[in-house]
Amino acid sequence: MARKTMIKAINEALHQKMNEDKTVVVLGEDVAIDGGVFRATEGLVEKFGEDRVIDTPLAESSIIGASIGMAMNGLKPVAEIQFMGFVFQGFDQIVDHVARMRHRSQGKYNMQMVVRMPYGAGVRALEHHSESTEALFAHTSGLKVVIPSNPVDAKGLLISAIEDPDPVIFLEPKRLYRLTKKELPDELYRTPIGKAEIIKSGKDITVVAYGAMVPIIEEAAEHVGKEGVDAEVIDLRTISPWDMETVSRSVEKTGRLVIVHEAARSFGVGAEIAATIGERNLLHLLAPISRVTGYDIVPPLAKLENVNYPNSEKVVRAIHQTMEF
Amino acid sequence: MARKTMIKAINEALHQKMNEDKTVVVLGEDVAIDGGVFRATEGLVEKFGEDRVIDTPLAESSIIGASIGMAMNGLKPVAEIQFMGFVFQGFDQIVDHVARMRHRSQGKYNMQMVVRMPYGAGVRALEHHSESTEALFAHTSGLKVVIPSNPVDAKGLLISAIEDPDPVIFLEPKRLYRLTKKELPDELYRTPIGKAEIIKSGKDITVVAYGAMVPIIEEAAEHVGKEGVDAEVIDLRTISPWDMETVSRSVEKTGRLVIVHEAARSFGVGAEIAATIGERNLLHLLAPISRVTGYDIVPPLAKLENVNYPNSEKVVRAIHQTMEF
Amino acid sequence: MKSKLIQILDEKGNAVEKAIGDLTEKDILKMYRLMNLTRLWNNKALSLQRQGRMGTLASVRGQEASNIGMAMPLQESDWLVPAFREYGAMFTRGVSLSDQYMYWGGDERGARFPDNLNITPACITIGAHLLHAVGIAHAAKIKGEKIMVLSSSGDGSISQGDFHEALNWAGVFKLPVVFVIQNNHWAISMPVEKQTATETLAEKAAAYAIEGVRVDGNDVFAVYHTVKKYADRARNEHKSALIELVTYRMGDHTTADDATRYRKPEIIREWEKKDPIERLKKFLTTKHGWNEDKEQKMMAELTEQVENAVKEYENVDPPEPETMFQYMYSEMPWNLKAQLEEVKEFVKAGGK
Amino acid sequence: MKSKLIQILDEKGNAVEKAIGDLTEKDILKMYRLMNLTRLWNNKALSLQRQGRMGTLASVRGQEASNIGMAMPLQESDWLVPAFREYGAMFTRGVSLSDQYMYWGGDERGARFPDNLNITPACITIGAHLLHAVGIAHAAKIKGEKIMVLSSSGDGSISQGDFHEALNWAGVFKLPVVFVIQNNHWAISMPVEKQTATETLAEKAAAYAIEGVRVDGNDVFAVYHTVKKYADRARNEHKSALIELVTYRMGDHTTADDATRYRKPEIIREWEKKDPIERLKKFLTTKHGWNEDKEQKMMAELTEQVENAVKEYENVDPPEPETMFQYMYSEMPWNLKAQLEEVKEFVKAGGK
Ligand SMILES: Cc1ncc(C[n+]2csc(CCOP(=O)(O)OP(=O)(O)O)c2C)c(N)n1
Ligand SMILES: Cc1ncc(C[n+]2csc(CCOP(=O)(O)OP(=O)(O)O)c2C)c(N)n1
Ligand SMILES: [Mg+2]
Ligand SMILES: [Mg+2]
Repeated sequence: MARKTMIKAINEALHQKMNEDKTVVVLGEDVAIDGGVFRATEGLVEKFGEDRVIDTPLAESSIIGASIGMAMNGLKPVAEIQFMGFVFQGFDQIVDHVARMRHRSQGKYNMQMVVRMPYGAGVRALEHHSESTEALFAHTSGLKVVIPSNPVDAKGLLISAIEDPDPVIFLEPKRLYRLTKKELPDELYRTPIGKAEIIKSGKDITVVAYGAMVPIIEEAAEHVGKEGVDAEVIDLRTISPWDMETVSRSVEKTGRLVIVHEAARSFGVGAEIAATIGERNLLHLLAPISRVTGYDIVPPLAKLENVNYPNSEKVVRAIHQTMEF
Repeated sequence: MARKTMIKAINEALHQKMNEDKTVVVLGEDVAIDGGVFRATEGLVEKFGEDRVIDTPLAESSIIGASIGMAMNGLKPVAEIQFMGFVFQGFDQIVDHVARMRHRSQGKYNMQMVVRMPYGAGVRALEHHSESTEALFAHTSGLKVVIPSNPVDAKGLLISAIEDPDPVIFLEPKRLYRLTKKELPDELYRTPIGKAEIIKSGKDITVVAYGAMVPIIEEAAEHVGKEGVDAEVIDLRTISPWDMETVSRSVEKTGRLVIVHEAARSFGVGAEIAATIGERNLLHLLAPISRVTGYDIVPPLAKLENVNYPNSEKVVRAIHQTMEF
Repeated sequence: MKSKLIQILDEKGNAVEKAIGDLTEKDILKMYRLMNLTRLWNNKALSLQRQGRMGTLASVRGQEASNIGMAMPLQESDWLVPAFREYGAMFTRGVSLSDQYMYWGGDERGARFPDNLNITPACITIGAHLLHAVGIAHAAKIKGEKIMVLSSSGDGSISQGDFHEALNWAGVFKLPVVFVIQNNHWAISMPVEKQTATETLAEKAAAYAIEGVRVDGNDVFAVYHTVKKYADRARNEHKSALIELVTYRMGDHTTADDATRYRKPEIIREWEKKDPIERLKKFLTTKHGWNEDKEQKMMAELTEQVENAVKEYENVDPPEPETMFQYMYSEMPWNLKAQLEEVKEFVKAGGK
Repeated sequence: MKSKLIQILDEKGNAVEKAIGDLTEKDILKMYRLMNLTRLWNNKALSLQRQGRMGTLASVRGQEASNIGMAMPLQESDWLVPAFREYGAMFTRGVSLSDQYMYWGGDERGARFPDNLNITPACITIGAHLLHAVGIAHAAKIKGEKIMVLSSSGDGSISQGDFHEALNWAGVFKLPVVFVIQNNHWAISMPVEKQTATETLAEKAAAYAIEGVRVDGNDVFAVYHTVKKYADRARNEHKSALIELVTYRMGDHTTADDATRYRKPEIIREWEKKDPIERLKKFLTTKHGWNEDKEQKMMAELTEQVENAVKEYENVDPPEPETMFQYMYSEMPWNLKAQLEEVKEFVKAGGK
């Protein structure tokens, strides 16, 4: 046990799973000799060789497409897409094939594979390096979509994802890769997919987020806590299938809900949560469900990045408005 | 003026716009000599020649990508994707370039182009021929997404789409292509993008749909009308930007809302409508907002197609449940 | 740069004896049976379709030699990765006639192939499956399996980015995959000349530093031997190849298409002279004592097989709504469970 | 199949006189200035980046001859369709130094090029813009414009499906587009040998029935003349071509990269000997009386230009939040208007 960053936790999960299971392979652009542009795959090629840690041509459709074939032929590929902004070159392979092969073959071919990619803004990078399009995957039936918010979950969820017989889109909040360290258990452990975590229980208002937004809602909850508002803070961890039960039970108690994501608001993940909770919990609601999100725009370059990005101040404002409704 | 089908209306819109504006070109697989697999582009190549009506190689990324270049260099391309299920090969070009070129060039390059594609089930076809993934386009900032439900709108909306300086994803409900005929004005006319149509006003409940689901909600409204339930029936016509005002005003009046689409439910278009109306109209709501949709599955082949497909009976049931809440 | 066309059995049924190689009479008769079976299955499906008893069908007529010739050289542990116009190849490897009727009849259950058959389900999105073939071969290489993978796609597929990426990947990693292109001259209404500016499709192999060859796709001997040669090489030496089978789509693109809109019917008469079954029949007649008696007997047997398959297809219970849900995930998540309940309740309440 | 390398100016600064052709002393001096300007701009950007005054930067050092040589032959009505490591080419065509600082500094306003410049914005998604180039050329053909389009991309781009589709489309429709590949040997940590199995990139042209050539990309004369030849041909005869410029990425991939992780620093010393600027300087010294005085005077001028651009960049007011919204559509839809209001209110209420 030692304090480690999220990127280290991800790296450790890959090391441990590859060590334990010879059918796990890692592939992607710059994942081998370079160890990944964020170092998620550092040290793997030295340990497991070029056969199992594969530097690929610059071609996302191939990375996903070849992973499909590998999964059909008994391997468990963990593919890396360098940045979420580049996944669309391989989108057909994901939505038309990864998500469907099990159904298409009527159960004959599992798609036991993971597609990892860093998502989100906050690193002041070039265009296509700040995307947050998780809603597109969440809407695609046949996929699971997992987004950790801290090193401990990142390791446990990635291990679960690799072991999951179904395909998992594993979105890593690059902003958090090195932001904080957490005590990380040394052993190989699992964090369940599909289960949210109640980070802090509270009775006045429910605040839900995932990935990079979790530290932000924690901060906001702390802030309003000082004002006497007792917020329940939930980290979804999986957005498809999302843990509706946990959110719904929380809203039954609090009667108020704020959802936070950095992705564009319209037709985003927050909409589904709001719609479902509205359906199930209408009579519990003491105020409209509020969404704090990125705007319906292209994620801006560095100079305006922060203006688009939800922060704890914006969340606090939404909490105030919801409490005062 | 004569009674014409939707496919004829689309064909007429293309003929008239190409005739009026020499910069309009049509391109896609089988659009020229074959006149399109649904005959949407019939007669165009004979009239406007192979330069302006272009049979392309079998490559969706090219069709969209080349259209982008054409738009940059002063043409107004109307690209056809043969079926919505095949658009993902060109998805990067759409979300990363069509939707962004205007912003990326800070207003220098408009993307005045239309991407037409038939969507939806109901024709008992092969895999990938029944898709309804409009939510993915709606979530993509920078695009407009238009879906007509009848021949008259189809013609007017397509003409507006071609004239719109911004890129329009034009989704055609293939199930309705030949299902009914409507009196079609002969002249070139426009139907505004972004405006819903109240097909039938009513005071008890609002029922919203678009495209192929519109006849179904009309049927359902008629059915419940006989039972004394006065439904307001709204055809969205554009789903991005959708006409929030019209829906919201309607719900202010009726206090009840049922949304119908054939796409998968989770993270679908219905979620955004429900979320936004819940936000704006919470205190008007007399019952939870209900969604009647396709399930979160791969659109089934012919034998089970109808089980997945919303029909008026399912809508009637949802209306009953909402009225009885 | 025009690659020459490999041919063994000409249009008149004459064969270059030596080139027939290790094919025994039994093998040849097997080919002949399978080609006829495929055509009978196909004709029956077309007529069922016209009667509304079958879904949209992509006819394989004219491509029987390509289909059977590419599948026969494969060993059991090899893989076949087809597009959708390969049911002749599927039958050759053991897919049942009735399953294919089910599939084309709109019943997903027909797409479940027996566990022991290394055949991937039909891939409708053009070109995408070439990458799956590559991945299967890549896994085989990693695992040290001595197998090869054969992908089949149409002339239209060569325009897709995935075609390029697949061949590039196979070239880079030296994978045991053979890419077969059934160049049937058409991609719906697009003649192959409009698909690309090169004279042949085989010559595209050069861009990936793999071998490319062009074969008379209506000559089952040439298809068989060429595929066998490159399949063996792939299996033994991990070398990839591109094989262009020059054949012809004798029917409409599918039953939803009307080819008279874009091609002259005369051309069909030209290609009828090159019919793959006719030529093999002539060869068998001249060289192996085939005669009308044997022909009729065989045809009666095959017809019965096909009729039995139709019966099976038409007598199977319709699929339960569950089947729409159950294969989406290994275990249904809550939303699917809830939706399946919705369906069941709806049906229970008399809903349709 | 190895295409031979076209060279005019060798590493020692000796040129095949005849091959210099119509390039005047003035032209050559212009090239030399632009190459130096590009390097100075680049070095300054790198140092700003280290000081936190600039965003992630993709250094162009080593590729100045490729950049300037490909842009000079273009006529005003021609188009340049770059990836992101082409600011030397952009400067050559008239993009301002300060705009490029703004762009790489994270200010979108720097991506607005003057209306009269036919240059598309930087394309970060590898390979995608090759199709835009094709579309621009296709439009030109339809409209009967006598222009050509030059796309530039890296060696990594050849693996993408879009590369294939773009060249195939250009071949089929006979479009006036020249595809330039800056083969700088690296795609981040991937050496070009791992990107494809062919020996050269130029030879891939064969798969599209267009011409492919390979040029010393550090030889500005060879780059200029080859691009000019094919640009003229494209403009006049609507013929497409693939030009591989063999050069070297002397720096890290970007300032976020550390190339010592995957390549030996020694190789840099090898390539320093082939430096494009050094060789042109030697040539100018020997043949055109260039000397240290002139050099210093020029460098002082160029440095001042660069310093002024930095000042401009650093003194510009930060972009208003409006700019995030205003270019998404020609007219803001209600949701954007509402969200912009949200931002304004938030800022007004003291929010950060
Ligand atoms: C990606 C994609 N785009 C479009 C289609 C529609 N479509 C179905 S078959 C076909 C033509 C295929 O031609 P070819 O590859 O030559 O195969 P063939 O039909 O001749 O067997 C087209 C365009 C598709 N299935 N997939
Ligand atoms: C589609 C896509 N995938 C991945 C990336 C990430 N990426 C940025 S640059 C680069 C390497 C590009 O190499 P090359 O094409 O040779 O251009 P160079 O950087 O050498 O100029 C990669 C992988 C990207 N920009 N686009
Ligand atoms: Mg074909
Ligand atoms: Mg490079």
